[in-house]
Amino acid sequence: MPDSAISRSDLREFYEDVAACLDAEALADFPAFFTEDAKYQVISRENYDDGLEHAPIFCLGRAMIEDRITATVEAALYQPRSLRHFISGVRVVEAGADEVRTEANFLIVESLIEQEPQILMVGRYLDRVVREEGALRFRERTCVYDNYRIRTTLVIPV
Amino acid sequence: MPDSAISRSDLREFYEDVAACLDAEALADFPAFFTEDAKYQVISRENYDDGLEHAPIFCLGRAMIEDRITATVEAALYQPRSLRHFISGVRVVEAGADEVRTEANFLIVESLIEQEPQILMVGRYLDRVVREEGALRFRERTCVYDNYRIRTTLVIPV
Amino acid sequence: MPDSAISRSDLREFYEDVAACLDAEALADFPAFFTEDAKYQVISRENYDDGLEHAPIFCLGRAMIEDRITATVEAALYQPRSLRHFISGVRVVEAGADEVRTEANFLIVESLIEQEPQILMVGRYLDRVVREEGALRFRERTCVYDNYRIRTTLVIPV
Amino acid sequence: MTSTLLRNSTDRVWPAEGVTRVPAWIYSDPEIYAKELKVFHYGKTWNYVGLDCEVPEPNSFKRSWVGERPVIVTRDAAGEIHVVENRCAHRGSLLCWKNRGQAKDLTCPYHHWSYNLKGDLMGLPFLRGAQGKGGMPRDFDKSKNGLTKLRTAVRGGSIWATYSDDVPPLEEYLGPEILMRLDRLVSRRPLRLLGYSRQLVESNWKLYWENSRDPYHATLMHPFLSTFGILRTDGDYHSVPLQEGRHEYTYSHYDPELKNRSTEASKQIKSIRSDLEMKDKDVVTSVVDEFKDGMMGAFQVFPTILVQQYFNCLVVRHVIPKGVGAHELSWTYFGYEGDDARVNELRLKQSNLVGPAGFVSLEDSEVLSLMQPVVESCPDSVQVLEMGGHGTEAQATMMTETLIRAFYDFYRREMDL
Amino acid sequence: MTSTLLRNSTDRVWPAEGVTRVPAWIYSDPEIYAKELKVFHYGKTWNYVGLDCEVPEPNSFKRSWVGERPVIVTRDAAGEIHVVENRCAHRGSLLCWKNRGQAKDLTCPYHHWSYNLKGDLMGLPFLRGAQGKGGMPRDFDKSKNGLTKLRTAVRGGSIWATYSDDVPPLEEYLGPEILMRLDRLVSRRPLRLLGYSRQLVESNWKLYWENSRDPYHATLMHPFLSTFGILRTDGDYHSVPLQEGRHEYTYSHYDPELKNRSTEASKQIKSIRSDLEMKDKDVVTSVVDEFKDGMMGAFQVFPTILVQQYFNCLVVRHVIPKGVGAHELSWTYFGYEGDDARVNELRLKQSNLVGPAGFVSLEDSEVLSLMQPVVESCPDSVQVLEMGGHGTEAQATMMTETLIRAFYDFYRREMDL
Amino acid sequence: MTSTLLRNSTDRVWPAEGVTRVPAWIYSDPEIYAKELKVFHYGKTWNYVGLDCEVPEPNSFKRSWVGERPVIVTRDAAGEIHVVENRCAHRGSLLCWKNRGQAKDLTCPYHHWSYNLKGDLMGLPFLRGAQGKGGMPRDFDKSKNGLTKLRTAVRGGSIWATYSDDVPPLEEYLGPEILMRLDRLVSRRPLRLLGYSRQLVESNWKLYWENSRDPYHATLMHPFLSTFGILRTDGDYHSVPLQEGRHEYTYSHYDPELKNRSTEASKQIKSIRSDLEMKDKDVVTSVVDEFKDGMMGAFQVFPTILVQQYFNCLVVRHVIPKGVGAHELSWTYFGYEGDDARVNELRLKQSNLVGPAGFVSLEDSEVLSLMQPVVESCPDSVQVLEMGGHGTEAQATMMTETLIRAFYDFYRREMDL
Ligand code: FES
Ligand code: FES
Ligand code: FES
Ligand SMILES: [Fe+3]
Ligand SMILES: [Fe+3]
Ligand SMILES: [Fe+3]
Repeated sequence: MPDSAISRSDLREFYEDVAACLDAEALADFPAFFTEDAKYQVISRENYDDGLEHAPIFCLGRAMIEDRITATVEAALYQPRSLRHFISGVRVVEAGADEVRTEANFLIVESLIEQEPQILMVGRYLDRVVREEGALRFRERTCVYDNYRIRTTLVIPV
Repeated sequence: MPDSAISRSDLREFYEDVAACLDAEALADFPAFFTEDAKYQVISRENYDDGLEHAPIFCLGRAMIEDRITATVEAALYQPRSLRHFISGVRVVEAGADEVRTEANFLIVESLIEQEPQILMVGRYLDRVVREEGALRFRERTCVYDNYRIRTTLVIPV
Repeated sequence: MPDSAISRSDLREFYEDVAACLDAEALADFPAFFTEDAKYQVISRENYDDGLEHAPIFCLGRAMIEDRITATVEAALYQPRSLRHFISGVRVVEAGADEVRTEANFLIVESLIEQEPQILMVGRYLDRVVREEGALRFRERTCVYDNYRIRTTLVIPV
Repeated sequence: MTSTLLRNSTDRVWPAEGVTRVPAWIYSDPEIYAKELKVFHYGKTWNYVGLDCEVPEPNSFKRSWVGERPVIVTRDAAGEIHVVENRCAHRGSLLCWKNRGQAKDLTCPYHHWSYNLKGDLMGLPFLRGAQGKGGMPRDFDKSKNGLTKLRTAVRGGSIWATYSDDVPPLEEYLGPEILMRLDRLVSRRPLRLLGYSRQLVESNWKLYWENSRDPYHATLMHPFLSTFGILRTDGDYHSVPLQEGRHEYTYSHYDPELKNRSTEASKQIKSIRSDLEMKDKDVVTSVVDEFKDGMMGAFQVFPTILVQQYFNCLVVRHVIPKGVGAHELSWTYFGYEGDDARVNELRLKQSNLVGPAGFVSLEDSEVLSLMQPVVESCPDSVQVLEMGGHGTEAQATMMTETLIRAFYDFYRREMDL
Repeated sequence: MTSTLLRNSTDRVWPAEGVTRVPAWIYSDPEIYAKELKVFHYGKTWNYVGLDCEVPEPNSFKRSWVGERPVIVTRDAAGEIHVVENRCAHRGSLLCWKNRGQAKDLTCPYHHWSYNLKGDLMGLPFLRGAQGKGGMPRDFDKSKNGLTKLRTAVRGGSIWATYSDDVPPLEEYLGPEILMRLDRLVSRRPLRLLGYSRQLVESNWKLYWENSRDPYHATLMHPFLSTFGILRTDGDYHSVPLQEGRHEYTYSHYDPELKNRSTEASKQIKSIRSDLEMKDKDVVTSVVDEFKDGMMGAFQVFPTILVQQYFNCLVVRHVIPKGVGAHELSWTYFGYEGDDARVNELRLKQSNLVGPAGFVSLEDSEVLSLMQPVVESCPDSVQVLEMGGHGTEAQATMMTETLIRAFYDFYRREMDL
Repeated sequence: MTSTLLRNSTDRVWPAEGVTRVPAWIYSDPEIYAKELKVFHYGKTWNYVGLDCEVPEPNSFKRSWVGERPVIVTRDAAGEIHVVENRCAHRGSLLCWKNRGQAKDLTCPYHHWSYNLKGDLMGLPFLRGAQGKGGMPRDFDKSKNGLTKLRTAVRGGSIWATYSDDVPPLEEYLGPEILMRLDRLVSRRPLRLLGYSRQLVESNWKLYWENSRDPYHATLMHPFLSTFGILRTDGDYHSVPLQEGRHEYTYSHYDPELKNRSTEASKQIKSIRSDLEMKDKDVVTSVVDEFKDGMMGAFQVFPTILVQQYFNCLVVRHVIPKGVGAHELSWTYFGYEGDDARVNELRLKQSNLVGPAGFVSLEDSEVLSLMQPVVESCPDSVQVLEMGGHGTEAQATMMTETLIRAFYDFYRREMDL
């Protein structure tokens, strides 16, 4: 295939690298995974299935993603936590001319002081990925979480 | 390798596609992943290790798989749920002339209304996979779940 | 790449094979995944981040790994359990001349008699992998678990 | 949950209407639950604990439960069956950690006290100490330090236990109607174990107990039954309470033509769809009428089991309370020694009908687990039981709640409510 | 948790200082919690249950809660709003399993009893039995077996319910100040639903109730507010208790210059950083002053909601108790019919401010969930409420706890503590 | 669990046999548990809270627990140690969110009240308000609004705290025998922290407390001990209760020849296997006898710790109750400043012996977590404690339960049972 093409294993590695960035709380590196006009949102399945637009995390453009990182790192207070992403089923649902529509399952396990580890979030990534300056980037990343409620707080992006 | 051969990454993608079908509750597409004479069962480790044949889901032949889908879709009542499969460790344990014996771990996380997400099932796939009409299919899929009990109900196949 | 080189997918399969060995409780086969001078430890993130050396499982050299297996198999008493590893994000963080430094996330789900399945451990592998006698082996495997406490007991290596 | 904590015994007044009403607090009040265990499971009842095919050879054992208490069912070297608490007489450690297996004796993991399969203490390490130090006092009497033994009874392939010396013998406790139905399934031929399905249902155990006495819901909530002609509300059906409501049985005759008949009653069931077919008919038809009586039925033995037969699928549902708000359903599927391959296959295939994933049972745990939070949040609400009238007599219909009324008639007497 | 079990009513003595002190046992004692539900949520209060845009067309429904009890909000064919318990009148099954949807009637999954959207029992299978067998008794009165109906009131786009016949009409219960603020947001134009965020906070519901009456913490614990100039302790601010503490409101006027001004007060806030900027100003500035009054504010209607506005982000926080040690925060975001694309985008973008991941709200659930184990382990410890003096009067500052004192003044009277 | 709820104080009668019997309800009754915390952990006892090497420099802190209450251990700028509740004096927020660290003061996340490391309130935002509005009343006395300070004592490297003014000084509370053993490990040289292992054991804390006073189980349940010659029932061993059962110690002299000797007693232990060898002997032999006394031993200081030494592995087990049915085992491993690399390596290697994955300790949590459901389901069952007779005196053997009898002798007096 042409080296511009995006293989399933390229995508898996891309997804894993993004997750590793978040697990390491290297938040400053997160916006670089997105195109400048990217949409990034974390939305409940309840809203998504019902066509409701509200999302607890809603970013139009990389600038808003950068703003959220700034707010989280510089102007937020939260207890120490460890998050681990587990990603399964990365696959291409539609390969377009300049972008591929991809999906995967995510599971985020959270560990807090004095608590047993627990599932923070579980759901699907519904994404549009492009190759830009030789690297893969999200033109859109929609994280649809299945869990009915968010336990306590959502601080780190999904 | 001959293009008839089945690589580990072919298998991983096959497993992920099957899981995606179930997570999407696209149950009508499920039987097509099996050969006509396929055996499909979901059995507790307690029974499996003890050589007991009973399995909560027990299908001999694709017809019985189709029957279960019909019963589930047309004649069953259950609360709305979201299931996500997480699959790890897909591997070939024995490559035969016309089929490969494969294994993998599965984790199914269930999200229900008003509940925190929880582990519905965890265990191993013990499968026999063949290439038929250019596609991979299960000649046998035995889902051995570790969990001592099934919480509430098992509706969607594993 | 030279066939001595270690690819990301080689590593993923290696990680999955090691996990499969543990899930099958084929403990006798475990030491062979390590070099003779290997260090193997399971340490809490609390200690690791704080530069504290104590680790609940601490093995210097393959001999100590073999000793732990002997002790576990021949001289330990514990209730029957099923463990399943889920591994995500296997990746190379540094490729050296004779070894690669690699990382991955692990999730271990435990099933016990009369209990619902639960998360036993979640965390990161921080490893140094070499190719020896044609096979991949750990020169060092440090399992850093995030969970604040170990629930009940840690019997099987991580 | 907490809303019941404020209650005191004076709040616990049964509605004036009597057995046609059930107050929701009986499903969530921890004191009521504790009293039920004391009066029922640990009181004057016979508790089902297993089948003899689960301990097939001499020197074998299996774990079971009586109420919340763990017990061990053993078959000793002489082939005799015993039931003892799974609790060491020394310091109370759980004695047996395996579900099932072979063993000549039971040795405790904590200090290695060992018991024979009858539950007698046979030995303990350092009974007399060593080098003249330690050990048990001279007057320590091994015969007084055995496991707690339950009174045990065996009927055909079924095993029963009780803490009570006063409860009448098993046969009398079961009575002729239950005996006849029990014998039909477990006493004529040696049993063969097919396996287990274990299910955790997060509802009070009585919600399941009612549900399995409730023919009214069967064809409505389990559309599969009518859709595929297994059972229909207008079919021949009998609902029979026994011993003032303690036990009960129901039965019908399988009618292969049922599916194609349309009647006044069938029209009332929205959920019937006549256009659907199973491709593999083995699951939904009587292929081998092994009992030569065309009967399909179920019966309840208070307070532990519902025994049910669909065609060749034979299964015991063991209801094990796990706190006021949950119970385990332990399904034991069995056949007979010498079953031919075809009958065995039918049993396995037809097991798709009942169990945690059963075509005609999965709705039960869905409904009941969603019902528990409702009864907990509304402890003063009442259930209405008037289908089939206000009485507790046997009725020849599915359109009745007589079996549930009869149960609460019995329940109120025993619980003094 | 267990440490509260030993307590009996005589231990429950409020500290002598009165409303300037709060004893920690009110946050962990299950009997206090049960009494709160009885006196407040199931007593003489109006409970918020939803917005009319959640049931937009005739024949639609949504689920909600009053205290711990599940209810259904319906809009019938005639467009009228009703609130009924989500509990079948027959045997108590959860009636409606979906969050929201369209339906002409409500049919119970268990035995298919069906109700109209007013909650009246319309029919039930086999009412008269079949073939002369079964069915309900002749004297069974459908009109007496409907769903439990709650007294309902609608104000603008907001829907309210109560179990009490004695509580005054909604308008009177809310009072003029709340009515004015409520109408400003929900009564002038038809509402449009933007969506939900649901959050589980593992703390007693009152810790959240105080928190949202606590301007003192706002700029200190939420550094974002001052850092990006949305709100500052030295800004214009009003804290107003209503009806002897039952309800309250707070408000300030947005001041675009605030960020750049340094004052005596701002110097006291360590967490202010003036060097930070948002790249997308839409989130932190008033772009469209849709109410033409430059006001930003919030108000509480006891015992269920806090309504808050940040710029164009309009949201109702519904506090739903889930046991003594937890509550759900159900956030409903809304706009108006005919919002243009720009305003809609602003609402969605500004939703980043408040919610489970909100820049100015995420700290609340962090602090409160860590606080609950502390109050449980120290039931006899006391909170000190002296900021802004000892009184319960309205004050024109954020540096006060007057709203919390006013609440406990009210709470003690109602709870008789 | 619920089965204990029915109990009232009159049911709580200790068996007539006295200390040779223990009733199971003490392990599951929430009121007994609440009373234990009140009488023991919050009463007249000294609670271990940590080691000074955990707060090595001035201006450092670590979190700990006294009973269920969170506390902070601090070392102030002057190097002095303090213990205060981890609960803000203002509204009760958890003050310190980190396990360990450096800090000049403690600032609460909620409203930024700040305290020095002694626990004195140093400042709070807007104490005097701003622009003449808000702030605390003039009469607000900072000196009366500090953190709750616990009475603190330091012995060698160990740190202790109590809520009691009446409990005698630490040295007196510990007594000469414990002091001698404690000093041997923590007072001769400055300590160095090796790290923690934290373990959650789902059993009542007393099951662990007994277990660590129970030499009888050691060689039986931990086959590793005898198999690799570390400890054997026929070895030299001393079991010594102190202060009418409050504390205790045990010790033995390590005997390198033990492994190869066969005796009357060793023959009684089924689990001994003489054919096994460790390839790395460092873990199972005394390489460096750093105390020059060949002693290996353990001692218990009621109600919080067991201190144990295996060769060069030095560890404090801190037992932290977490509700009636669970406890945390917090293991703190330490060495000494200036340990050479070899000794440090030995400590790390030998840590494989004890901890959540310890060769000679992992069985304890397995057995106890399986035991808790048993004692909960059988609250009226009794434990039998007759090994080594009926007395509570010191004995020179492992084959005795004298230490446990002595403990319950003490327990009954303190708990008035
Ligand atoms: S508890 Fe069973 S032998 Fe001691
Ligand atoms: S419970 Fe609703 S119809 Fe029976
Ligand atoms: S609670 Fe700590 S400062 Fe207010
Ligand atoms: Fe049913
Ligand atoms: Fe806040
Ligand atoms: Fe031990």
